[in-house]
Amino acid sequence: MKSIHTSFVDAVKDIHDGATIMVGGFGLVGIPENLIKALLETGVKDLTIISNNCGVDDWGLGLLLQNKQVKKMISSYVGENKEFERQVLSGELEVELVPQGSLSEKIRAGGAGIPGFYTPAGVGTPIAEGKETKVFNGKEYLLEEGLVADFSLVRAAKGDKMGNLIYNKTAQNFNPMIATAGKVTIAEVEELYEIGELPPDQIHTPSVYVQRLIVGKQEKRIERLTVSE
Amino acid sequence: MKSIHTSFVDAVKDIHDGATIMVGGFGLVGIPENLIKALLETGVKDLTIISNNCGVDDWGLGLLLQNKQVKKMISSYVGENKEFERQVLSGELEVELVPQGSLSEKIRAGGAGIPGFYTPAGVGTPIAEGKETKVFNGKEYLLEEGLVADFSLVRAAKGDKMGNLIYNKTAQNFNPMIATAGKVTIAEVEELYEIGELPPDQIHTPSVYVQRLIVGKQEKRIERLTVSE
Amino acid sequence: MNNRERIARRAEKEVQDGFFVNLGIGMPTLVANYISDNKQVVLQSENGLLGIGPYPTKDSVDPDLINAGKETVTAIKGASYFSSAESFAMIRGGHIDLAILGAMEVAENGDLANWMIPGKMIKGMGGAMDLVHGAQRVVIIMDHVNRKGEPKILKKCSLPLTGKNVVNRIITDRAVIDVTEEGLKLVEVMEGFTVEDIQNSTEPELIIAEGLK
Amino acid sequence: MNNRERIARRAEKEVQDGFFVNLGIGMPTLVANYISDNKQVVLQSENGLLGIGPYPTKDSVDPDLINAGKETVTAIKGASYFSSAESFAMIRGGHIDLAILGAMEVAENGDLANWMIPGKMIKGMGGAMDLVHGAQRVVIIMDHVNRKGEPKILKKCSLPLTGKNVVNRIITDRAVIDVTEEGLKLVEVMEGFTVEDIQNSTEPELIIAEGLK
Repeated sequence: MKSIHTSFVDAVKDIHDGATIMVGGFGLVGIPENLIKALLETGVKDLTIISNNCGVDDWGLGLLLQNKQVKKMISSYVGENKEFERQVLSGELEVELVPQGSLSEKIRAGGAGIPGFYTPAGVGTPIAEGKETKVFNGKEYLLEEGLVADFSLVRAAKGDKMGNLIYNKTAQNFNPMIATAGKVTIAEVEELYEIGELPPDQIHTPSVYVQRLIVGKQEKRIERLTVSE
Repeated sequence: MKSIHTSFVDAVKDIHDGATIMVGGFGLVGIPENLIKALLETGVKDLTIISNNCGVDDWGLGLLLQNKQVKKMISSYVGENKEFERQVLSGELEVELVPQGSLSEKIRAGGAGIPGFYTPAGVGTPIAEGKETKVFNGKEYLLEEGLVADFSLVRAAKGDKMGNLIYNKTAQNFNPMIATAGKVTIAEVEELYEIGELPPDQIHTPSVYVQRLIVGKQEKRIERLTVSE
Repeated sequence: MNNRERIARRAEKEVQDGFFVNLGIGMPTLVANYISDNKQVVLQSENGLLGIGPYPTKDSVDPDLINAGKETVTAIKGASYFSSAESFAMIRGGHIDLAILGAMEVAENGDLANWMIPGKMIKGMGGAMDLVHGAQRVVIIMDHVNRKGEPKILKKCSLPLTGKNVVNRIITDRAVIDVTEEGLKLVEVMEGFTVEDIQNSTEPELIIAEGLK
Repeated sequence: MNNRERIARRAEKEVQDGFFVNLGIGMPTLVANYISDNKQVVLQSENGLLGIGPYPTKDSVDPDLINAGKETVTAIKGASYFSSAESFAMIRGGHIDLAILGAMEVAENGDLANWMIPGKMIKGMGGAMDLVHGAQRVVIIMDHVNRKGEPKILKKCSLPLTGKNVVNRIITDRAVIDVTEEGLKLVEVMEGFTVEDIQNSTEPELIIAEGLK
């Protein structure tokens, strides 16, 4: 029922200059590695990217930064990336920082048709500037608006040909909400299954949210290898 | 780590007169059958009950209605129950009808610390009376507030001793949100597992939301048996 | 072929290959029986199921598996189960291509009344108020007139609304009528009726589509 | 025992049996090393894990399993994984008993600054702004003074805030101080320091708890 691609470039080639895209992942975990690399190949420019982080200098979304394909990042934490810092300080790159809980809820809201919701996060901080506030039960809350995107890129451990997705461990992170908030959602899956092979009670992302599927082998680079003796 | 009960009456005995409780289920599917019956035994009165439906005359929440233990129902659909109709018309029972999508989101919001959100459902209808509205991108939305409860009663197919829950098929329905929105959440499970026996990627309700557990055998009455030839 | 069957068969044509569809309780549920095998269609049930299958055989009834009308059903291969909040996120977020719903009254501006008759017992709106705003397209199926023979398609609804300006198309036993910015447009007339019959049983003035005599 | 270890060991006493706890990145993460085996404690990681376990052995590293500090971790028995939205629903909804976080500055009214130094590159607030409002109790652990020896506990924060009026308790290498409605209350003095030492290295006037000389 869904378009199943074999070329990553084909899967992303209609992502146009100036598009707003959302990309799943937390740090380097759960990022759609090959879809990101395909954007390097298409060379699409002036992207607005909504993603919790921006990769590292030589991996993940950091690759698109290096290649100067990004106009604006909407993220909660971008501290792992020197090129990011350089571009922001030079004015080449715009950045909008959003508290992580607000960011994840804004994306969920966008996908769920909720144009705005109230949250305590950011009240009395620079984040509140220019935002409406409202008092509920004597406490002040900020109005945060839903976020949507032209394209959403997610990664899942398992997908079926109908578009149902299952994530692995903390590689789930932002992927489920991002899958709901793109006009077109493209899922890079580690393993593709026939329809009916995934248990219906265990689906994290129901098929309705996914328009394109492609199987990708992941490097899964580790940002901070920490081991016990 | 959680209190694991063997007596349903013990599990609900601190639910006090005038308490607000949420009860999972859609129709008779996924209702915590034995916890409801235990409330008949404790005889608690003047309950405000938040639940999508109100059972049928002789099963589910209908039992509490028959026994005149309910002061107010907050539901989306209550059309299966003659005693309900009688009590509303006689003024004994108060009812607040909420669109089903707003109800499920209000409960999620309550559990998620979101005091209010905007939805298109109900704009221009009697539901909008007395509610704030706001225009986003030229379209009007209603402000709906989060709902919380003193106690939440849910039913799950599987639970572990830590409080993690897994639901079966459409018996999931309102249960996951309701589990998050009670100050005390009491889960009636069909099967109780040791800690570590449930797969961490498949948990529908993480343990943090559940305070009490009890194993209950379900009748699972069928409201509308419909079969193909 | 009775009226309900005629309406359901016509409504089936609204369902396109690849669509995700929500069918309301009652007559809309019947539409499922007529969906062509040539179309891949996924039916959503607002109680938390994407991929409703046929009614179960007597031996395969599962009391934990029902549709929004509380009937026992099955699930197709590739189905998924989820919470009510997720289900309405799916609906409200515009991910359902088509909702086919019943109605008591429809107004010429697309207002819909289908949940409440003042003075009668209120049963509740269920998911209807969410569906009419969320689905990409809302098609109403109903009898053209009420039991007294009076129009159900009105200049203005007399009953409390389910939603304002939400209906895209009305399919009745007599006609197919689109809600357009210019007003109601008669686009099909069922066999046995004339354009005049339709106008006479419809309160607002109809725009007659080209090609309909 | 160095300062970090001393602070982490003292912070461990904040963790009660049965608590669900979120430990911030950096020094707060160290607290996990000292949690008594007599306490059943579940650690939440805002990237979608309830039940953080110890760091993995070299052979059991799973690149899909990290904590919010992006370190490879393991999961305990009874853990669960979920989305970031669910994770912050848990946090914002008040389901986490305790958050232990680091700080640059804390003010006497409980204001916290721990994410941004104007003029320096902004790295982002991550989940801190959500945690300070969501957790039932917010405990700050930090050095009592900055590298120049100046107080970090101030009448008013000079840096942009993470949250207003959100801190319950401050644990430093020198003292334990509670934020109360009457002002900052000194409740413990670490070995090697006097009440006077603490007041001298703290900008606001401290209320001295009974029993502290």
